[in-house]
Parts: sequence; C-alpha cells; structure tokens
Amino acid sequence: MSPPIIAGFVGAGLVGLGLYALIVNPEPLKKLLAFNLIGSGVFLVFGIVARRGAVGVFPFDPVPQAMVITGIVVAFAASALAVALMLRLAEESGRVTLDPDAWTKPDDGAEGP
Amino acid sequence: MSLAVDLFSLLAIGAGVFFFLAGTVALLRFPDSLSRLHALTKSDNLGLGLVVLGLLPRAGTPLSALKLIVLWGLVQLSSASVAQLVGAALRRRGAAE
Amino acid sequence: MTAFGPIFPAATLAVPTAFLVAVFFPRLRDSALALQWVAPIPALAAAIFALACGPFALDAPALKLSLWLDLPTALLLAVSALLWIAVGAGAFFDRVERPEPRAAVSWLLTMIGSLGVFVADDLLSFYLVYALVSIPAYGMFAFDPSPGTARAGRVTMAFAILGEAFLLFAFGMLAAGEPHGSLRIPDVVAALPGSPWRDAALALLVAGFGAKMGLVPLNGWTPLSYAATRIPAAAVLSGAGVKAGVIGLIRFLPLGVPMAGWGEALAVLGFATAFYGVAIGVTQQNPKAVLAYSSMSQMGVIAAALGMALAAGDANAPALVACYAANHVLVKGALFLAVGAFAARGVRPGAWSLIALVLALSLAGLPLTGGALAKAASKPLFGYGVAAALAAASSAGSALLMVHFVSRLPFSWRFDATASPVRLVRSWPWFAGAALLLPYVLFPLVGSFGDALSPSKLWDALWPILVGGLLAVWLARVADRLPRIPPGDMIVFGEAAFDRCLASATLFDRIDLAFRGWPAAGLALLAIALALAYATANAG
Amino acid sequence: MTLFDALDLALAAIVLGLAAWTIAAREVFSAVVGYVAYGLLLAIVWVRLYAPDVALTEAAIGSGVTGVLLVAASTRLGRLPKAEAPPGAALKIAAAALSLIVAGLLAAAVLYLPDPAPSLAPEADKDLAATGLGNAVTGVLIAYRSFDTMLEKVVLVLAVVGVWSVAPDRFWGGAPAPLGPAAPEAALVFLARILAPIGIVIGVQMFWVGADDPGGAFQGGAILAAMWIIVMMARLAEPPRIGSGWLRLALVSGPAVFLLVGLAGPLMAGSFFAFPAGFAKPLILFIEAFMVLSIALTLPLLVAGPPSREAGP
Amino acid sequence: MTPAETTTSSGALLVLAILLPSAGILASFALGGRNAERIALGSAPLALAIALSVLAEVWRAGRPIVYAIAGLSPPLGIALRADGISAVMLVTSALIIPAAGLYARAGFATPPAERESRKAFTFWIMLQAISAALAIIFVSGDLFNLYVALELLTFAALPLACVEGRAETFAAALRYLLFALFGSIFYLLGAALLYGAFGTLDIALLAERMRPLPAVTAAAALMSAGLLAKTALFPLHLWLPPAHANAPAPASAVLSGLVVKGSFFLTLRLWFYVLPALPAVGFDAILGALGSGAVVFGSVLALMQPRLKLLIAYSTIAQIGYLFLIFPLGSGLHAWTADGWNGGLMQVLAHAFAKAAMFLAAGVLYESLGHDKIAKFSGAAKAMPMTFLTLGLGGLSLMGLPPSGGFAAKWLLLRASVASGQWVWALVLLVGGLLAAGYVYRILAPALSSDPVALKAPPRRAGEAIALSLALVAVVLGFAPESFFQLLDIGRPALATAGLP
Repeated sequence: MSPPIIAGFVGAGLVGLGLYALIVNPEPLKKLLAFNLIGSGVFLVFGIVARRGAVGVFPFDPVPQAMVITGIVVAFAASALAVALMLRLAEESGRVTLDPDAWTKPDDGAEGP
Repeated sequence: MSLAVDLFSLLAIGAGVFFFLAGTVALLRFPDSLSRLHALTKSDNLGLGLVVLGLLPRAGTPLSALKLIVLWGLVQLSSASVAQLVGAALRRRGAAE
Repeated sequence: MTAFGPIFPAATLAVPTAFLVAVFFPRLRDSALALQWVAPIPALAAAIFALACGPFALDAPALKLSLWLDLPTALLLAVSALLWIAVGAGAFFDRVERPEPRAAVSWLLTMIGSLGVFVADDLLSFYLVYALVSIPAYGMFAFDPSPGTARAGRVTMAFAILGEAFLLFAFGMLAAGEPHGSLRIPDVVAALPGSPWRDAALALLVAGFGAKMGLVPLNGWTPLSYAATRIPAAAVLSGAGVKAGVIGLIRFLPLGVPMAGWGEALAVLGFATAFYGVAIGVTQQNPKAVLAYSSMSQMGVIAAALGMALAAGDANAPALVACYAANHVLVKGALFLAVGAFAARGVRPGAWSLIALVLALSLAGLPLTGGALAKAASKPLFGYGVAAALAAASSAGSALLMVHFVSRLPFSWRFDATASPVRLVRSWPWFAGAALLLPYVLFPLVGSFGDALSPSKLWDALWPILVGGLLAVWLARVADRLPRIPPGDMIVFGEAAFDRCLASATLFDRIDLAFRGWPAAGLALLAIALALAYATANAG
Repeated sequence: MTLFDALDLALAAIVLGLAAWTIAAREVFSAVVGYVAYGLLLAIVWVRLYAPDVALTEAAIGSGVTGVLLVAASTRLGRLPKAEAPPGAALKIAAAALSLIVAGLLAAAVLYLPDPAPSLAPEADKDLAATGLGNAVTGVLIAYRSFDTMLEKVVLVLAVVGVWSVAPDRFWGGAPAPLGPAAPEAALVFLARILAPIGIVIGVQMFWVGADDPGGAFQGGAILAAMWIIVMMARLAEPPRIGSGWLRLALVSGPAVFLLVGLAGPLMAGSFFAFPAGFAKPLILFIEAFMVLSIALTLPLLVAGPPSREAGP
Repeated sequence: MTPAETTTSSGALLVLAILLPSAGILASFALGGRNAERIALGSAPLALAIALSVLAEVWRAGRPIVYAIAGLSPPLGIALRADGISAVMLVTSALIIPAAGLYARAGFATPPAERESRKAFTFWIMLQAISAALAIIFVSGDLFNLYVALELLTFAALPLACVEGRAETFAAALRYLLFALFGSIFYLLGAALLYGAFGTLDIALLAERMRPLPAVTAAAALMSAGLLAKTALFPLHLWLPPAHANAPAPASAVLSGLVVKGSFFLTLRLWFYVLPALPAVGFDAILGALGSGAVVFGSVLALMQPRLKLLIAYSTIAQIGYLFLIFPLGSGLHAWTADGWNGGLMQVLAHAFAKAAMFLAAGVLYESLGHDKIAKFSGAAKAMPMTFLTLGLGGLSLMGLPPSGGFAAKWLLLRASVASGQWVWALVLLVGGLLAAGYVYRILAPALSSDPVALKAPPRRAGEAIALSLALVAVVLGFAPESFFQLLDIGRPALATAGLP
C-alpha cells in the first residue's frame, strides 16, 4: 500500500464523512466544519494526483500542488465569510439557523426595495 | 567512533520516545485535567529534549544542528506558555463552578 | 401585380401601428384618437386593390414578415376594415364619450391583429397577429371592473391563451413537417397531408381556431365576453375579431386534398355547435348574450361548410365560405349597434323594430337580403344529402333565434354595458342598410345573381324562415317554462374544475417546504450526482 | 509491510478517526478543537505525499488561522440555543447511504486513475530554468498559472469587503473588535513578546527561500499573519480601523502590483503576465514581497471580522 | 480547436475584458469613498466597448479567438477562448450590469454627509466583481481558472444579497453561501479527477483526450451536480427565492438575470465542450427532466406568491428550467440540434433581459407604493403606466408570446422537440407558457383597474426608463436575424454527445 493509495482512501473517507455531516447536522458552524473536511479530502485527491505524477527525478507534479495552495486560501476566505455572517445573524436575531422559514416574514412588504 | 555515536543516538532517542509514551499514557489515564497537564508538560519536554539530543550528532551541518536546537527552544516556549494558559483557564472554570 | 401593390398590405399593418405609437405621445394623442378611424383605411384600400387586380404578396425578410392577399382574404379584410372604420369613427370621434387612452391602446392593438390575420402569410407573423387579436382585447374588460367584467375578462383570457398554446404546438408540427424549412403558410399546409404529425396537427388547429370561433365545447367565453364589453367593442370583436378563427381554418386546412374522416368530423362538430347555439340562445334574456349564441351557431355553420369542403377536397371553398363569413361580419356588427340603439331609445322603438327584424333575419338568409346571397354562396358546399338538410334546419334555427333576439331588443336598457355613443345610436339604421346591401357588391366575385335569385332558390331560402317563425310563436308560448341557463352554460363547470386545480396547488407548496429544508436539498444533490454518474457510467 | 507502511496506515486511521470525532462531538467547541488537531496531522500526510509546500500551507492556514477563526466563532455561537432539531433516523440513514456511495465512487475513481499517470512535471521543470526559480510549485503559482494566483488575491480582497460589509452602518470605517480579553493572560503576553519576533524572521525567511526551496509567499505570509494574530490576542496591538487609507493600500498592494506587472507584460516580454527573460526572478520576488504583505494583513483581518466600534475622528 | 493553437490576433481583448473590472475592484477598494461608484460607472462604457469588439472580432474571424496567457499555451499555461456564445454573453453582461448600476445610483449613492458608506462601498465593488467573474467564466478555457471564477462570483453575489443588513437577508445569504460552497467543492473535486486522468484542465485538450474512465464518470457527475446547485435548478433551489427576493432591486436584477447564468454556462461548457466524446446515455434526459420539473414547479409556486419579488424569484426558477431543455434538444448530430441549441441560448438572453427589467420595475413599484403585495396593486397601472408596461413586456417574454425573445426561444425549442419526436419537452414548453400567463395575469389584472391608488412617492422616471429599455431589448430579441444564430454557432463543437442515437 503506497501512500497515494492510502491517501486516496483517506480523501474519499473524508469526503464521505463531511457530506454526511453537511447534510444531517443542523448547526451552521458544524456544517462549515464539514465543508472544511470535504475540502481537505478534495485537496488530498489533488495531492494524490500530484504524487502519482512523479516522473524520473521529479518526486511530484507541481501543478496540482499549486492548485491546492490556491484552494486552501480560497477555502479559508469562504470560512471567514461564513463565520462573519453567522456572528452577525446571531447578533441580529439571537439564533443562527438555516430553517427554511427563517427568512419568510409576514408579507407586510416591510422590506427594502 | 561512529558506533558510539549511533549507540548514543539510539539510547537518547529511545529514552525520548519512552518519555513521550509515558506522557501519552498519563494523558489517557490520569483523572483530572491539571494532573494530565502536569504529566504531559514534564514528560514531553524531556522526551523532545532527548530526541533532539540524539539527533544532534546526525545533523549534517552546524546550521541544521542549530535549527534543531532552535526548534526545541520554540517548542519549550510554546508548550510552557500554553500550559500556563490551559492552567489559568482551568482555574477560571474552577472559580466559576 | 403592379409595382405599388405591396405598399397596401404593408400599410395595412404600418398605419395602425403608427397611430398606436402616436397615442404614447401626449401631444399627438388627441388627434391620434380622434382620427384613429382613418387607421383601417389602407387595409380597405389593399382589399379593394386585391379584389380588383388579383392576389399579390409582399416579403420583408428583415422583419421576418411576409404578407399575401387573395380573393377570400381580401373579402374578409374589406368588410372587417369597414366595420372597424365605421364603429371606430362612431366611438372615438367625439371627445366627450371617447374611451380613455389605455382603452384606445388595446383597441388599436386588437385592430392591428384583426386586420393582420387576413394578410399574414407565414407562421410566425400569423401567430403574432393572431395573438394581437386575442390578448390585448383584455383591455376592453380591464379598465372598468365590475364583478361581471372581471370574470368575463378572466375567462376570455383563459380561452385565448389556451388557443394560443394549441396553435403554437400545431405550428411547431407544421414547421417540422415542411421538408425545405419554409414557414410560408401555403407551403406548410401543402406538406401537411403527407406529414407524420398530420392528425395531431389538424386536431390542434381545429381546437385552436375553434376556441376563437366558439365551437363547442370551447364556446363558454363568448356570451360572457360580449355581455360584458361595451357596444363598440362587442361589435368589432364579434363581427371582425371572431373571423380570425375562420380565416385560420380557411388558410390552414389542406382544402383541395380530400380528407373524408377529418372533413366529416369537422362538419359534425360544426352542426353540433350550430344547433347547440340555437338551443341555448333561446333561453337567454340578455340580447347581447343571444347575439353571442347566434354568432356561435353561425360559426358552427361555417365550420360545417369547411368540413364538407375538406371531405370533398373542394379547392374553391375558401371564397364561398369567406363570402358567407363576410355577411356575418357586417350583420353581426350592425346588430350589436342595434342593441345599443334600442337601449338608448328605451321600450318604444317603433319602426326600428322592423329594420332590426329584417337585419336579424338576414342572418337566417331572408330572401333578397345580403344574407340570402351568403346562404346561396355557401349552399354548394353542403351538396344535397343530409348536410343540405341540416344546413336548412340551421337556417330555421337562426330564424328562430333572431326572432327571439328582436323580441328581447326593447329590454336592452335593463342590462349592463349596453350604453352606446350617440353617433352610433343615431346612425345605426345606416349601418343596417349597408349590412343588407353590401353583399350585393361582393357576391358577384364568387357567384352569379341569376343563379342566386331564381325562384326556386328564393323558396329554398324562404321556407326555413317560415319554419323558424312558427317555432318562434310556439316558443313565445312556452317561454316561461324554459330553463334559465346561465350565460356561458358549461363554463360554470369549467370554472369549478379550475378552482379545484388551484386548491391542489397547495401540494406544491408542501413539496417546496420540504426541499427548502436543508437535508432534503442535500440528499437531492447527492442523488442527482449519482444519477448522472450512472448515466455516464454505462456508456452506450 | 514495512515500518513506513504501518506508520502511514496508523496516520490514516488517526486522521479519519479525528475527522469522525469532529463530526460526532456534541459541543461545537470540542469539534473545533478536534478539527485543529486534525489539520496538524493532515500536514504530516502532505509531507508523506512529498508536498512540503502544501504541508506548510495546510498547517499555517488550513489548521492554524482557520482554527483561530473557528475557535473564536464557536465560543460565541456555542452559547446560543440549538436552533433546529436534527433530522429523523430515516433521513440520517439515507444521508449515510448516499454519502457512502459517493465516497466509494470517489475511491474507485482515484484507484483506477490511468497508469502511467499524466504529469506536467517535466514541462514545468523545462521552463523553470527560464524563470530562474528552483521551486517548481512557486514557479507554477507565480509564473505559469500566475493568472489564477492574481485572481485568487482578488478573491481575498472581495472576502475582506464581504466580511466588512456585514457590519452595522454606524461602525463603518471603525475598527474590528479586539481579539483578546481586556486583561490577557500574562503567559499569552509573554509568548507573544518572545514568539512574534522569531516568527517574523521565520516568515520572511520562508518567503525568501520559497523561490528555490519549500516555502513562498503564501506560507511566509501566513506565518506573519499568525504572528500578528497572536500579538493582537495578547492586546499588544489592536486591529486597525478599516477606513485607514494605508491599510487599504497595503491590502491591495499584492494583487495590484501583480496586475500591473501582468499588464506590463506585452511591453516587457510580448505577452500579458509574461516575464522578460533573465529579469524574471527579481520581478517575481518583487511581486511576492507585496503578496506577502497583503496575505499577512488579509488573513488576520478576516479573522478579526467586521468593524464593531465607531470610527474615531 | 487544436492543442497547438496559440494566441490569435486581437486575443488580447480577452485579457483586457477580465483585467479592466479586476483593476476597477482594486482601485475602488484602495481609493474608497465615492470613487467606487465613479470607477464602476466610468469603466462601464469601456467594458461594453471591449465586449463589442470581441463580438466583432469573433464574427470577423468566423472562429474562436484565443489568448495564451504569458505566452504559454496549455497544458502548462492558461488559454482564454472566446467563441460565439462567449462574445454574446459578454455583451449581455456589459449591458445589464451598467443598467443595474445606473438604476442603483439613486439608492446606493454615498450620503453627502459621509466620506464613505457601507452600502455604497460594498455595492459598487461587488457590481464590478460580478462583471469580472462573468467575464472569466465566459472566456476562460481552463477548468481550474473557472473554479476561481466561480468562487469570485459567489463572493461577489453574496454581499449583494445581504447588503440591506437585516436579519432575514443574513439568513438568506448564509443559506446561499453554504449551499454554493457545497456546489463549488464538488466542482473542484471533479476538476482534480479530470487532471488526474488527463494531466490537463484545458477544455480543448480535455475534449481531445476524453475517454471513458471511472474518474471521468465521477468528475462529470460531481461537477454537474455542483454547477446545478449553483444554478438553483429544482430541487436544488432552496437558496434562491430568499436571496433574490430580499436583495435590493438592482442587485436582484443582476443576480437573477446574470449570476445564475454563469454556472449554467459552465454546465454547457462541461457537457458540450469537455465531455462530448464521452458515450453517455440518458444524462440529457435527466437534465431535461429536472428542467421540466423546475418549469412546472417554479411556475405553480410563482402563481401562489403573495409578494411581487417572490413571484419573480420563483419565476426565475421556472425559467431556469427551460434552459436545461438544451441538453436533450441541443445535443447530438441531428437536423434539429441547431434549433435546440439556438433556442436554449436565446432563452438565456431573453430571460436575462426580461428578468432584470422586471426586478428593476418591481423596485420602482416598491418605492412608489411602499409595498409589493400583489393583492394591493389595483389601479397602480394607471398611476405608473411605464412600470407596468415594463412588467407586461417582460411577462410577454416569460410567457413566450410574440414578439419577444422568449417566443423565439420557445419556438425553436418546440420545433426541435417536435422534429426529434421528444413530445414531453414540447408539452413542458406549453404548460410552462400557460402557467406563466397565469402569474403574469396575476400581476397585471388587478393593476389595470381604474380604482384610485395612493402613491407614497411618484415613480422615479429614470428608474422606469432603464427598466423599460431592458424590457424592450427582450422584445427586440424576437426579431433576431439569421446571422445572429450563425454567430451563436461559431465555435460550437461539431462533435456532439453520443447521448442520442
């Protein structure tokens, strides 16, 4: 079992775990954690691809690794945005929820154009 | 000569690993957080120190040897202060209860 | 065809459009409204030109527009244009009684459509103008809502949109059936008999145009609509507007290729409508509703005639049918004006009743009236068998219905939306006269007087009237024992069914609530991914 | 099965176990702590995959800075009442089943990737000489796929605007809330005082060697960012006012310089984002220097969140 | 497209199309204050000029124009490619975004008292960000580059959705963000697998090297699913109605008219440009079925919405459904494929303009009435005829009645479905039209009455005019000449999916 194969299973496992949590876990912050788990699983797939791309003297294919670095930064930015939203939502409404009717209000039309 | 060095490294690293193991066991077995903290900080610092010590002769260049020592120092610093922080946190919680 | 020929059909659409644009400019608005009766004049000119110098065409690929005028279309265009001019002049010239600009907009849009259907020669232009003659008419209900008009508008729009949908589907099949990708109506219709979608296309065409003509069971909207609209609107809609369906059948049925099955089916449908209209019509109190049912019945006769022609593969039916329909345009227009006139005059109409009776019976083919000529023109289509008998019976039926109508006229004032502009009230006898005489000008184009005015023919035309008259007398006896059928008869059930559909929509609301929940949506996402994976995995 | 295989398997098991624990943990806070530990172990996995650059980034950003962000969030959100009940058993089973199938599909897809695997390593190395760089990853980031990197910097700027944009109107232009309590632990202050200078040196060095060895603008910037975060947590420094012109300028300097050099490409080297032969390396280091600055400022600001104090005079 | 292909003449335009708005973002951020608005509006004409010249160049060349960034052609480098649809979409967004911007000047100007305001700063930067992201999505030829663009688009759309800063907008934005992340991570995973299989993410190269592999299967499925989630295709629409209905009118116009089209555009690229060589069976039926579901479902729900903006949002869900009929009707090598393709793209354009117009009109309506409850519209049309004319014309296109782009689209799709004997899609088109007529009627019918109505404020003439002009574009699209469809066909891969016999 070479590291890439093991990592392949780890990546797949992380994606699976993350998906399950993302779907069933009602707390937004935990959904965000799940998203980060899936993300690292996806990055592992890139890593495997990079490692498999080892030819001759080159131990890895640099292109996928570069993509992962870009991806990690983007994922962090997304997490920061989500956290900011959750905290503000908590301030405004006292509860952070994705409950479908959280946004539907009595249609008094009392909302910005 | 080299045999002696190898032997030394082996002993040092072995001892270090032992201390790490001890610390981990303590982490798992000890009843409350403070005692866990107590065991962990001691044994891990010692363990890491021994491992570094064992690696020093194997470091190719003086620079990398220096790096190892700096590394050890940094870990000392962080683990010491983190232990402080955790302890303080525990005390606060204790006060809260 | 002469060089400046194409100008006319182009102007047919361009001039009313120009008026429409003018209405949007406050400075031009007043004069545009006052003069809007001028808008249909180019159409009239175009029609006369076509009748005089033979058919001609116009292609404007840039606008994806191609126009065509021949004898049948020109006949109908001419009389429709006349009706629009006359009623428009009466309704708009006087600034006191003039409808508000928005009503004028829908009036002009409907006019463009109503005139356009007679000249449009490719599927897309036809669909456009057909939509214009159906949809904007809503404005004639919308601007003064009482419960009645609101309902009438809703129902009318529902049928209009339904008809549009049928036609769009049918046109799609026609276009697909034409091998060379042409969209000209003659080409697609020529390809229809051989097309794989022949039957479906024919069914949808009949349904689509039938909805406009009010063939059963798509008839429910007509009485509501005419009872609710103002007199001028009712006159043009029932006179000219309905003919969009007629011209549709004339142009899209593959006449000339015998199609026994479809022809007879259409004929049966037509006669059924003809008699159904009479049967329900005689139970109606509102003269406008009576006229609506008579329109229905007349359209039924036309459908039957076209059905017989389709069965026989009779290629020169269009002209004859057009002549019959042209008469209906004029008479029906004049009759609606009569309702307005009587409503204004009150219960003591005096001599007007006689004019009204003659005019009304002209629909039934009273000898020496224009109607008699129209009947004579349609006669050959029915041949001599059962169809001929049924045609005669339908004449008797319309005679009956028309007598009932005239008997209801003095009570017009009791009903909503029967007020009419002063000019139209004053001048309606002239319209009546024109309606009675104009067919004498048009008839020579399709038949010969000598034949039509022979004593035998006169008798053929007369006896159904007498029968109808006798029936009317009997009807007057049993009048109070007749059932009171609500205007629009079956539509009541239609509306009930519709409401039930609306109620079932809450089911969708529940589904939406489920999928607005996160878990369901997440599962759906995974399920879709797996389904797509399955699809891509088992490669062909 | 060699020792390394055993270690790899053990590592894999621990990583998956920690992930599962993160999901199962009832308290959000403990879940987050689990996630941070998970991130550090993941960095080791990356080393095993011969991806030191990624390992550094994962440790610094994926685990470190993200960890701070999530810990802060969990302490504030943990107190809230549970908003929704978890879905029913049937739904859970369905979710588990589908997730399992997807994971299986993914594993199969990875296992059956074609052999020999396609690779751009040779091409990348061939052109690397022209840039004068030694680290191929840096080469890809700054030279071959520089367009991606520049856009990704723009994404970071947008993220900053996005985070700021949720602030109440009255705080616009003001500073985010402090990262630590009014009276921070002495130990933390001590740590910050000692660690920050060393960390800064390490960060700069990592960026500098990044041209040839593992490291680079991202990793260096991330470490500098971490240092600033620690300093702010120890209240040795406060988050800056978002209205400050200098801050704005510094935040965009990375992408802006990158974009300008890219625009100048046609003049210098005949194509957008191309570097003139021979002059490439200094130009790349020039760009990276500003990127380090931007990253070192952006990440802490994203952690600090929207302004929550009135903008002073 | 050959792998050897490198920069064609005037390919540089493509880079400029992306860098102009990107530079605008950075400049607006650095200079701040009122400059954001000035830069956003000032650069708009330039962006339009670039888009138009791209269009002209593609038309002149008759083949896609290409630019290999840094002179490195794929696989190592990134290539930008503009074909017919890229050019047309570029122009579309270069028209709609400035329209929304001009409309927004009233609501999103920096208050005179302040140096810089949150709403203005956010709005004007994000508006430029959307045009940058869309520009990349329309011209980029590299799947990872497109991933960055997708995230750019999400990060730009999100603050627009909650710029009002009320609790429900935050909740809506949070749903939007989390679901969008769900989608983009799937897309990224697919990209990883494709790279692992073929060693490149360049669309043209992938199309050449494409062959059935487990990795490709997984990649196709995951990427499509992710993109569908971002397109809010039923039943993945949970985020759209709250986000679009609670955003301010100009934002809703851009979100509903353009942003959802971005991920749809990538779905097109994926199936028609990357995977066509893949012998897949039934994927088109699946997408078509989902689209049909969206049409029926979205329309019925639109019929039931009490508020105008919610109605329009649900109608967006329905109209998105039509787009996906392009997969069963526009794929394959048949006489009718061209009709299906042109119809689908015409629907993209018609809906973009019609929907943007309707949201802007709804905004004017809200400002003047102080609410957007449909039940209380009676008589409003008399007070603000231009606004209701806009709603009417937009509705015309949604219903698919002539003359309108909506009709042209419907007509082409209908022809394709009849000619291909796939009746069910034709049925969907007709039912969708009827239902659309229903909800448009719901908006207009009460408003047309002559009842008196009290306006809080007279309608903003400028806003009305902008909305109306967009609606008119949607109508004029109905007269698109043959050459327009030839333009759409430039660069359409001749090799079509083997999805159909």
